[in-house]
Amino acid sequence: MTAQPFRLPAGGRIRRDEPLSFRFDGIEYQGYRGDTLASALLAAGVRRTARSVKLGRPRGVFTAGSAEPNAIVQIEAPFPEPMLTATTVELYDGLVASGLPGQGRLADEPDPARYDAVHAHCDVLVVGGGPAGLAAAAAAARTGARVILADEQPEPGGSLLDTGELPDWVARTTAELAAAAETRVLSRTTVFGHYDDNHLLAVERRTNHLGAQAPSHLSRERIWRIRARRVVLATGAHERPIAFADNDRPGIMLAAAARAYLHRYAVVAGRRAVVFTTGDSAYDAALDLAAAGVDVAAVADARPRPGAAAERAARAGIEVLAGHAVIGTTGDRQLTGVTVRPLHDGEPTGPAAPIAADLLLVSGGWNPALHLFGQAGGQLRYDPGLGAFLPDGCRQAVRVAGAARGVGELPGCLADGAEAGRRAAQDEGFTAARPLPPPEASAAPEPGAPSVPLWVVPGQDNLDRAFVDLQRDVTVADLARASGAGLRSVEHLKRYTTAGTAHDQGKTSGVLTSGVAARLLGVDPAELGTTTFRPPYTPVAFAALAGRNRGVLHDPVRVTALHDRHLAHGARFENVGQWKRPWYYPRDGEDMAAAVARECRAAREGVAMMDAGTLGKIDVQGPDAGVFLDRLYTNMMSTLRVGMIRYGVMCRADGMVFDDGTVARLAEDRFLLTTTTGNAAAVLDWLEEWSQTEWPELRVHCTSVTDQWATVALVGPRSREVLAAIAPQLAVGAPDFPFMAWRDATVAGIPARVCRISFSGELAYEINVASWYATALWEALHTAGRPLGITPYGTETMHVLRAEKGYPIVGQDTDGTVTPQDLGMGWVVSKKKRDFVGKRSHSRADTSRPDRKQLVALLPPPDVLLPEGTQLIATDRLARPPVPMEGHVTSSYRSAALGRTFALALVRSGRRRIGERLYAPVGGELVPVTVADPVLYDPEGTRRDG
Amino acid sequence: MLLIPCPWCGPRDEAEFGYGGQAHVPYPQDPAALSDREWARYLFFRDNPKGPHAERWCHSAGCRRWFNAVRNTATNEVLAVYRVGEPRPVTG
Amino acid sequence: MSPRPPGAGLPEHPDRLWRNPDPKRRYEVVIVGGGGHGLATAHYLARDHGITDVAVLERGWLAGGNMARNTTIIRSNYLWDASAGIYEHALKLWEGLEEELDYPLLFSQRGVLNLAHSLQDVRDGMRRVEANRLNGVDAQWLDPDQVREVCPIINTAPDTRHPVLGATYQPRAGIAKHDHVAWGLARSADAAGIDLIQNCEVTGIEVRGGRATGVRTSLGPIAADRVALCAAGHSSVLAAMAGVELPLQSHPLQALVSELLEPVHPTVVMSNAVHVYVSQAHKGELVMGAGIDAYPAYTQRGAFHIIADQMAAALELFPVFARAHVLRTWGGIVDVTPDASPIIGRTPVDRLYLNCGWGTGGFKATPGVGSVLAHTIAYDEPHPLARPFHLDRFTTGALVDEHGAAAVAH
Amino acid sequence: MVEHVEKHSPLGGFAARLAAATRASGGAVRLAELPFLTQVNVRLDAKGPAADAVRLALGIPLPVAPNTMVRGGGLAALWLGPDEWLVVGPPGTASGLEARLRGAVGGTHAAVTDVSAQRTALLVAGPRSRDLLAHGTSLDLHPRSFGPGRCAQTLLARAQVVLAARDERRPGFWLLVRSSFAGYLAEWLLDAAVEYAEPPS
Repeated sequence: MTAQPFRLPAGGRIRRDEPLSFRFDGIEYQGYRGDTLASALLAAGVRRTARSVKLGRPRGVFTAGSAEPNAIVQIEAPFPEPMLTATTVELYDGLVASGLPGQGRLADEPDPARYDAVHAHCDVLVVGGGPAGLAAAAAAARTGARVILADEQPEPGGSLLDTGELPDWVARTTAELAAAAETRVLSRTTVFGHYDDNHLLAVERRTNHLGAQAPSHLSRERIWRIRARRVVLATGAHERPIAFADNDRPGIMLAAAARAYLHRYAVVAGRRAVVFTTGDSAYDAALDLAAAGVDVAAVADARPRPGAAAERAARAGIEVLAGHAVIGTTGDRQLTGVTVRPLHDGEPTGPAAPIAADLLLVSGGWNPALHLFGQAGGQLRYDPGLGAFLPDGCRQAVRVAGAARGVGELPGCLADGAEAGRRAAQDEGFTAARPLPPPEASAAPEPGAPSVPLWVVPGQDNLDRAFVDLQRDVTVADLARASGAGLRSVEHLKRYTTAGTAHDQGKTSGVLTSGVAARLLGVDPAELGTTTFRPPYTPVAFAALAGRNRGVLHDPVRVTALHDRHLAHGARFENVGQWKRPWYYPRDGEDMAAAVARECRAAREGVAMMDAGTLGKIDVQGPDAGVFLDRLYTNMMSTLRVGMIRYGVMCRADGMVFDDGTVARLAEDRFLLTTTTGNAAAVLDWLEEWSQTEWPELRVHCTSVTDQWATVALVGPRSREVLAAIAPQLAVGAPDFPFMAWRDATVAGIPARVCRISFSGELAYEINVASWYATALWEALHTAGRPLGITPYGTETMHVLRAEKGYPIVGQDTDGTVTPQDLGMGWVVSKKKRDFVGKRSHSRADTSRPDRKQLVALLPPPDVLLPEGTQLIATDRLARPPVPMEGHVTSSYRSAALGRTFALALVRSGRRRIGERLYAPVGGELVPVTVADPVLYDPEGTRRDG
Repeated sequence: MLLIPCPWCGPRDEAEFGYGGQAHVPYPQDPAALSDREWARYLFFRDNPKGPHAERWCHSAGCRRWFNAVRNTATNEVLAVYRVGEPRPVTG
Repeated sequence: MSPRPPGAGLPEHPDRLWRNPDPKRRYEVVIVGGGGHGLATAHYLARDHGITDVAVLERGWLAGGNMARNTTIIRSNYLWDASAGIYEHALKLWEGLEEELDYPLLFSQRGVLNLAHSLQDVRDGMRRVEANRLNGVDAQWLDPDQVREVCPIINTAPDTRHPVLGATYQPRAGIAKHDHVAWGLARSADAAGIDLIQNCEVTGIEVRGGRATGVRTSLGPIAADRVALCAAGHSSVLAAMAGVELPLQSHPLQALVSELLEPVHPTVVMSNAVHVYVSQAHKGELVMGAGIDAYPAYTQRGAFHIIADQMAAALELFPVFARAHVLRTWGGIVDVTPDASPIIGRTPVDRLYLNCGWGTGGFKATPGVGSVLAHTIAYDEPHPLARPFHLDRFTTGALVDEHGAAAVAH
Repeated sequence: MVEHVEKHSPLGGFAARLAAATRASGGAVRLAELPFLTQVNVRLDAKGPAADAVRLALGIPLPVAPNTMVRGGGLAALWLGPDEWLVVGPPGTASGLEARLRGAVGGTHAAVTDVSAQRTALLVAGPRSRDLLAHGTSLDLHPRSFGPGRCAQTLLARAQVVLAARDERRPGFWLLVRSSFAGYLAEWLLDAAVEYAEPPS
């Protein structure tokens, strides 16, 4: 059994029946369930937890909570985690940790733990489970309002557990909250962000305290996304250090922290203590420690007349040195002595006196914890009496209660919290039948003496060892140097010195920095202000924020109804937007080029089939549908006859191509549009936007039917035979079923809409069926086509086939800077229509330039495949940069049908340059290419009728 | 995460909405009659105030309705929502 | 035994940065906005043109805007000639800036990877690499194995949701310490006699006979022969004071840092497709940028879900980041133009000069902007590199469309 | 007409896993696909004569209160927007329902669109169903704000859904999701349900 020499034999909230073993800096220790790593280390007598970041000075535990600047540790096991505060790590069996000088270490393997998020809603969210927060939550809960109480500690109670006060009230109130039907108490939950419209983010540490015993099916940490109608911030206050020489040694800690170690963990942080204070609260710590057997050598109180609290201490036999300050300390690895000196009118007078001590408690006043309040948009005002910033107005429905708004006494905090909770619920229409009674009276509060802000102990030489920010090793001297450099703003001072930028984000140092800086600059702290509070309040793990949006859940994968078929055919997939589309279907031993060549041949020479189900489909209905489409497509749609289909292009108002697709007229007042795969949602939004916001007088309704219909493209000179075989009632001959017509038919026993559309130049049909029949259709086509060698093909073959015909792909051959005219599609731009969206832009000076980049084909040497993206230049020698560029390759393929490679490109004045030679820098060589008409295959269009 | 009051569905999380730019910028009656400069104003120039801003939103993951809102760009407070075609309300 | 503490080796700031003068009643040049661009313009007015009768007016604290809030990425691998021109000009200046300012800028040319996750990303990346090379910008295309060689912690497994199919790589790109840059420029300008006036808000711009003659400020009127606006997200409001309308929208752009971590990330990685931009700064913190919020706002804070989405994307790319912690998040306000390229040059008001619309590109352009705008002010004639960025392009349609062409921001 | 052709529902391949998750939770959550429901999208003027005609034809009104659902006669009419509803009926009744609706609206400006295969439906029920869904939706599902008869178009995780509260005392929801997103959503639900699995005893 390892010794715990600083553990008291009784008391505290630890579970002495659950001893735990852990290692720190390579040494084995023991503690108890209920300990933090810090309390267990203090119990074991470990004073030095780490060295400081810049100067390498030894440092020890300074606080008892999340404001800790010193005791930063690396968790080594059970799984590495960097930079946690020992003061918040709950002890568990098998914990292995080490003190950190500044940089944490990430695991080099993936984190196996689960993380998740949950949305929550409430009438009243209370942040902080101390006296004010507990009272607020209880008062609100009694009204029947939906209440959430979030508290960062393992159990509610807050400072009451630090001080040991009102234990019965804490237990009773906690039990009442636990029993309240509409109330949820979230312990181990830190509210770290307060965003607009009372959206607050909290992280709950659910299983970490169980160590290796944590159940793997539960999330380790959970992000609560809380939408609260009303918020009560009962976030308490942070005790403030004081700047004096060597104020950083292990053994120096905030007074309230020492009291917390005593009451929560039955740990005394030293044997012989000195207290240095500017207010009353530290006397309670001194008295409690003395009662626990610590030799409290003296209380140095900077105030000349400390008042009743001092008298109480004196009565208990503690020497009170009124009007004294600590001006220095001794001790190498840990504190061995404290030097005090009298002050008179704020100046040191008289001799310095050394006092032997291994513990120095410091209390420089209290800073309300207003981080969330500030994040919420709350304004702060400086209170010169408290030397602290207090909440002022806030535009959100937020109340601040208790110590967080400067209430110092416990009864005041309780009453303030209860009132805030009651009123928050009342504002939402909830009132209590039985209001919360005040807790049984503790000792009547004694008349306190006001605290006096003290930033820097005056009259010291060693200001380069008087620390303001312990974690960043920033001293008073550093701040003095910064102000001497000309810096006047607190932001500049902090950035110059890095004060407040460390792991603790200045929780203990922020106001002290402002106070010291104000003194240096000779201004009021109110004038200097504080830096902006930014989320998160305490650091939050990336993995917690990412939650379950990982792996297959990271971004939805959309699949068509034929996905299983593609898997069965051995498809390789391409991501297109959120869709998985078959890219190509390699057979045994085939590489991509071979598979694509085979698929292309099937489409050009026999029959092939493709899943075209990802194309967007929009059903547009209404008497004005034709007029509506006329305004959005560049060409005329209202003249389309029922039963027929037209290709169309849409432009944005800036005249650039936005999308293309087909429009089928189903009835006089009904059209079916297709969009590109990636733009389906955007096009529907586009239609709705114009319909709802610009032309509400047009009677038209748009409905997405993208997922309703499965679409299979049946392509190739023998496609008609396959279709005829499975659609015996359909007249499939060219005269009866012309190009760009559609027919309703029964195909393979399934109600279908068959469209004669071709994106390959071959005879082709697109067969649409309700998506739950997709598999049946696919199988029927496959079976019927098998004698003809029907071949499934993917997007790559589709791209080759269309490129051979010079058909552009929006998003590949266009990039948001290309007009229909640039694509050589002047024919799709109506000259007759008075207007369509984008038309006006086409006549702008730059948009109507004749030397714009235009879509052409390129013929490189027949066996050279130009990489897509290759730039083109006019000369056969590379000049010094910048080299003028003539255009770039947008698409590039090997063509089985052409027996050569080819490319599509956007080339300056391209159409006028057909036949010209350009050069393509490829891998250090200049490849000569010939500009050609983009339609390389079957320019006469003879093949589309089979 | 703002809470945006859809005129139809009530308050919903910002993630359900699409931002649609400044409100009350109608498509010109006759674009062909505009100079290039006037057309450019319609295409590209929008108010960018620090303060109340009348703007269009679409409840795209909800009822898919477009509506207008006056939002304070300095605080993100939504001061009013109103339907397309209605005039901008007076906000405090 | 104990490792060298991080930050111990970082250089100290000089003991003297700038005076805090009261403003004179008139100057030859008044620069509105004491951010990186305003300070750089002051520096280059003095250095290149000998113009030192200059005041930089800052309504808050120097470099307290986006200069204090960016992810410090520096690169010049932009697609279009105009963009590559000005950013490469900036990068060349960066390469000599530390020496020139005699200030430790922690400029670290650790390279930038722009990841491709789809076949179209690959095409766009190749296109940009080839264009960069012809424009004299160092650029390479890396396959996934080469990506891992540059940055071993990237998950390049082919079965991830957004697999890494390759990346463009600019070895000369990198990062610098933003405050040091601003203060180095400020110190230089101050040393040249230029007045840096803080807490001085411009409330009006004097225009007489179509010509800018000065500004009204919270510290009184200040006359000037020439007025230059370098106010980023607040440019709309300022330009309107002179009757100049700008096609700008101001949006929050969020960023965050982790705690200090042992070095794991040797370069800069940007993934436009999933909105992740990450580097590891000198002290060891991971610095990450997210996408911009969709709607305009001046809140200097973005929405939380953007951060959450960014973390999910980051962990897909960098699984080892799982238990790193977000220490601090913040938002800048970026002024974005319709084509995501800046506006630089003269305005319809004589002797009023404009520099805005840098969107997410402002920091990396800092010295380039300074030199180009100083030239424009000095000669009352746009610098050749600034010409394509004239306000008139929105009328002619000659946009420099960096987002339309799927180039990457930040 | 097409009875002999086999239909495949978007989540047919998930049936066993959904059932297993239900079992593992000990009934805390119940997950199942409700395939092939008839769904017809209706757009019309809620104040016009077509609305009355539809009420007569269906036997239930198209609800005018946003985000509510009316049930009756084996049908459910869900409010999707001020002029948009989804009428849901039993499998195999699409052509009849579409014809009835078309007949009812007659020549008025209205749109009737069969979207039965556009989305599939999931049942999410059980005492923890609200908690399960709260992992992914920002809607307040508390009975005070989303009680029986409420419905909403919203986001669940990263998918758009139509969510409807079953009009029964026990908590339960219908979830309509686009067919192409159904696999993603099923994976998401299954993963969310891991939390509610009873630990092996």
